[in-house]
Amino acid sequence: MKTIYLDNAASTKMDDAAIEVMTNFMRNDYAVASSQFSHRPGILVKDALENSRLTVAKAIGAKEDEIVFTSGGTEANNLALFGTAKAFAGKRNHLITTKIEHVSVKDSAAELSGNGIKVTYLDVNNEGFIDLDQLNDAIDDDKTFLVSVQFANQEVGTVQNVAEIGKICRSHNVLFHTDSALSFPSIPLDVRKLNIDLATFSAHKMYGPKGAGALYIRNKTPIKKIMMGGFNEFNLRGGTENVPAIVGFAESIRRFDKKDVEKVQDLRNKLWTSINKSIEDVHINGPADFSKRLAGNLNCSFDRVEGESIVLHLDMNGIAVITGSACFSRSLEPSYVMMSLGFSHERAHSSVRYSFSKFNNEDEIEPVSEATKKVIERLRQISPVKKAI
Amino acid sequence: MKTIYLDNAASTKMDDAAIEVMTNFMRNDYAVASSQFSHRPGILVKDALENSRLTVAKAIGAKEDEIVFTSGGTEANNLALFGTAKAFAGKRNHLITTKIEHVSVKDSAAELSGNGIKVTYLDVNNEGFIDLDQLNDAIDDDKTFLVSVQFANQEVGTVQNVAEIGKICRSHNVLFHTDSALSFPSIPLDVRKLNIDLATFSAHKMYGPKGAGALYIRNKTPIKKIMMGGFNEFNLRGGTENVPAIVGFAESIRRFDKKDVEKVQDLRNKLWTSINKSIEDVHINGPADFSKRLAGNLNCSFDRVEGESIVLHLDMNGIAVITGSACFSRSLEPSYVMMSLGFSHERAHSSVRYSFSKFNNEDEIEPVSEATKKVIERLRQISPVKKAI
Amino acid sequence: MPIPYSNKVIDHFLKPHNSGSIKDADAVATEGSPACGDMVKLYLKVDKKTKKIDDIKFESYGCASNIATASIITDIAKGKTIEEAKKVTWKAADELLGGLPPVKIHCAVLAVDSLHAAIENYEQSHGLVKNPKTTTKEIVLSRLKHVINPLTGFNVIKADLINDVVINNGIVTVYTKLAGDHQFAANIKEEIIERIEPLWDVKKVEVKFDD
Amino acid sequence: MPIPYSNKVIDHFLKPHNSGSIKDADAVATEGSPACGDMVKLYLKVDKKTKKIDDIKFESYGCASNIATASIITDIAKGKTIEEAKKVTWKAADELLGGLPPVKIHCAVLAVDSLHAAIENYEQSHGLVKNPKTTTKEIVLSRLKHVINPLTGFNVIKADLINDVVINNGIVTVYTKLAGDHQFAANIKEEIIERIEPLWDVKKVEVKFDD
Repeated sequence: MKTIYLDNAASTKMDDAAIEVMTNFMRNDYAVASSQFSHRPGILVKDALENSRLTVAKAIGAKEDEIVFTSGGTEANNLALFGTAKAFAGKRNHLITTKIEHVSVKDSAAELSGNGIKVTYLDVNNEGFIDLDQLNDAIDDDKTFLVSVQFANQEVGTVQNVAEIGKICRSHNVLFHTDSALSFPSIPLDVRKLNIDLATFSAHKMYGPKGAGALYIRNKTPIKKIMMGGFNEFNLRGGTENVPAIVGFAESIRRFDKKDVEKVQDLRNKLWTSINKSIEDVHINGPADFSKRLAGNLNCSFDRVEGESIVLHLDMNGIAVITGSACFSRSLEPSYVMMSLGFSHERAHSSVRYSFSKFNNEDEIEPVSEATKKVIERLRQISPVKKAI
Repeated sequence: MKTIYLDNAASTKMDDAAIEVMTNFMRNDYAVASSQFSHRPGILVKDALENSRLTVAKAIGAKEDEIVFTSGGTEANNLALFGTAKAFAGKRNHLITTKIEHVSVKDSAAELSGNGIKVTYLDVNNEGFIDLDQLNDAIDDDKTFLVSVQFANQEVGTVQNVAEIGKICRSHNVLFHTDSALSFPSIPLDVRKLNIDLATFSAHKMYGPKGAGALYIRNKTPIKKIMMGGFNEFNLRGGTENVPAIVGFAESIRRFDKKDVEKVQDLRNKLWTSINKSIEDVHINGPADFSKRLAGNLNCSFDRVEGESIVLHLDMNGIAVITGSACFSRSLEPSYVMMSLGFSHERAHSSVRYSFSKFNNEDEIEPVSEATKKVIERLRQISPVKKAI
Repeated sequence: MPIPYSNKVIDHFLKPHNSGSIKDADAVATEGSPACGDMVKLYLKVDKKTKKIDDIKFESYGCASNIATASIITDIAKGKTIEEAKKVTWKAADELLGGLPPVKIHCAVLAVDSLHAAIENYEQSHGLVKNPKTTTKEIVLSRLKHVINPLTGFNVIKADLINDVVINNGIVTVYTKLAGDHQFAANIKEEIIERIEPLWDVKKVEVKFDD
Repeated sequence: MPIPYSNKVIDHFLKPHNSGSIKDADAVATEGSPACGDMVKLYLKVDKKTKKIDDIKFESYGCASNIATASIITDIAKGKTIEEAKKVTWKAADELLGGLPPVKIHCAVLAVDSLHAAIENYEQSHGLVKNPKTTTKEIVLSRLKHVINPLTGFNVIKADLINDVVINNGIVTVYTKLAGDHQFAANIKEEIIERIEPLWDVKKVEVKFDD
């Protein structure tokens, strides 16, 4: 049975070109990226590292020395939050973030909160948007050291108004970090125009490899390293650079094609149209205006049925999706994102996320829609819940 | 010109088998390792992750749930030091380590030192060995939370008496961490027999990929995570696991062959015999008794010549080695390891490290020895230093 | 085999036995709630003379573990007397299913609980309880711990949503702190009634909102 | 091209011009020390009448930048008068070499310094200094800042290794805090003499150890 993989928001299939570049690199360029006064093998790896850095920098309108490579988006988010908190220690102690950030921001904020940092968690409305006035009011010009708001949400696809958030932060002269792991490069990002001081990137969400991410750090941003071990990465991240993965990361950026975003958007729209037409009592989670959500994201709740059962049934049909149900998660808690949108536990438990990549195809839409329909029907038949809650 | 790569202590060439496993994995298993109640693609990746964990655990006599995968040796060392410091915060505040640790331990200790932790840096003798009595005396049964001593040194190859260090720590009931990134699996390690509580491993030092490492954490060891982002890795390391690299890491352990250690040892011995016979005024750095140093490590100083020039000349001959000279390093400081052994700056500046892997061959020995001889002769001719300092 | 469930579990999950409802059931019991992510409703038809379970059906809003367990325990219970059926344990179900993943045991327990609760309800409402206790405020509150507020996922006792319980001549009146136009008022009312009504000496249950 | 050096630098590094020593040199100067990782010794042979540099040679314990710069500045200086040679700058050398990596400039400066120092030594020891200053303790201490303790990498002034300097009738006596059997006593003594001896009014340099 061929798998229809619709969990691309978790991790995308890799570009063959990126795999090839990495494989060749692993085969031939096994030295550690070294100082320029080293041996040729080390210098060649260093050159590849710097070329990759240039690729990332150019793609977001940054300078080369503003890109710090990390082991992934999680480490980049950790560096953004802990690194600025360290730099402002004793001076500023207030962090602003939202209730629906990726766990790497959420858990970092919680850790800081347990260590004397005051954290404001901005509310979101029932489509996942923060209130810009609430943000503006929350900033304490003397105490706030960082505002961290994700570019787009991992579960419900909400794309925040980053341009306005950037302006507000700049007007208060407060650092602005955005986790753009999911949105970039599908949604282009110019760090200067958007007044971004720190931005997180993750290779494996954009057809690149796991093990590589980056944090954009605007020059002169007060930040201290969190990973110790040498002067690498402008003395902001110790440890041997994972250059094979970084080279694959850069390759995936080079291969990026805007047309793929349109394709992904189109597939998502078609699936929603089909599901919405054939299944009753289904609700979109996240922005109803699809222009305000991630191109590949569809998240909806099916009344009266439980998510894990839906996912397992679909999996038996070769369709890979996820749910916000507690039974599905490692924590056995329903999705905090769904709950933060003000929905009931049940709505969270009944939610399914379909997320697309350029490797999906139109002929996958009908099978997914039909399988979903059958599964929902079958589960509703045996459900004790007879009306929508 | 074919390169003779002798910088294997920095990073080894990868096993083809490990590259192949990784490439296939990247091609087919691109999902994120998920909870067991997820979709098949995610569960398959999770299974591969757990199989790899079992491989690492078995290789060191540990249990599966005692292995935490990290992005590499540096992160593992950071986790060991910061993680235990956090767990003992407010209770114990004394760390013991040595003067010749890898930068990731050295810099972590320095960072802790700047944050209220008292750090004792054990001296080493002129062969790089710590004094067990000094260690025993340094431990404060009430205040010491961790003893971190590397298994073997990265520059001069000194293999510490880990068994005795483990016994001493156990007798004081103090945690013992050893950075075995360079020694394992060449030097086998049984965490129970050696009384090790935490041990660091790095894939790319053992024919595996960059981007994967592990920290062995004995069950019930007080430790807190440092990388936030979900409950992964027994809630001790957040972030998407780099499973392709972890799978390559496990493969490199499976491919390990004791005979390769003998080969590497033999090559190193032959090169030293040849250099020592043909070049005057050369001194071994690290243990003179080769049974007490890493199999593949040769580090020697050539009187009256400067390291960067030696390395550059050898590089022109296609031979990749490194030196402890300041001119070579990123920090423009001579090797702190060499200095800690009590040698002069000059001896550090004149040092060259040749490090071997199983991919080196006997027919490389004479060319390296002869090239070294010629280079040293030429540089001595133009040296203003006429006698050994 | 990537899936953490045995073939037996998957069989019951894909084609559950005894699923559905019984219109003129002699007893019904619900355990869990959609808010908790798992809910089972169990229907019993019992032969009045033999006390044998003539028919049994379940409905599940739940995960595979929950559905499969409900499926297999209804198989086991069918045809047994209620006394025999009381002895059905989640361990027996777990064994017959070839073992459930440890973290999923609670979903199986929920299904077994619904069988036990339905039998108890049957006994209560059919005068089969030996030395029956008079329903007290304490007994009512204890039963209300199984009623969940879908919004928070907490039960109404923990969530402090009950103002008072008054028992008068077999009529139980539950005073809640919820407004009558609360999003889940109807749901919670229904669940409260279902919980309290089967008690042997309860004639009627009234739920009052705080308007 | 992975190597950070220009082809010109590599050419001079691999085949340095004017390397070696001059036995009966008219002036010698050493800059740096093996302890610093870079050391250049420069030898001059000067025509007494024309003041032209007849011969110039260098020895280097140093990196490629150091060797190449020494090589090219000796090329430039050869045949020039000492007045002309004084004007040789590291910038000129850097330009001729096609540009050195920024962090390597200090190694180039060291080589140029050795040329300037050798010329100054020549002038001092050949009575060419106009309005020469009488050598004072201050002047001696200032020159001793270029003498490095190989063990620590610090110069003897910074390392506080000098007890006193006494100048008497052209005889300079340097009292050090080092023991005579110190590992590097002989080295340090030699360097001190080389530094102080060229001064025009110094007849002899004595170095005393703290025994």
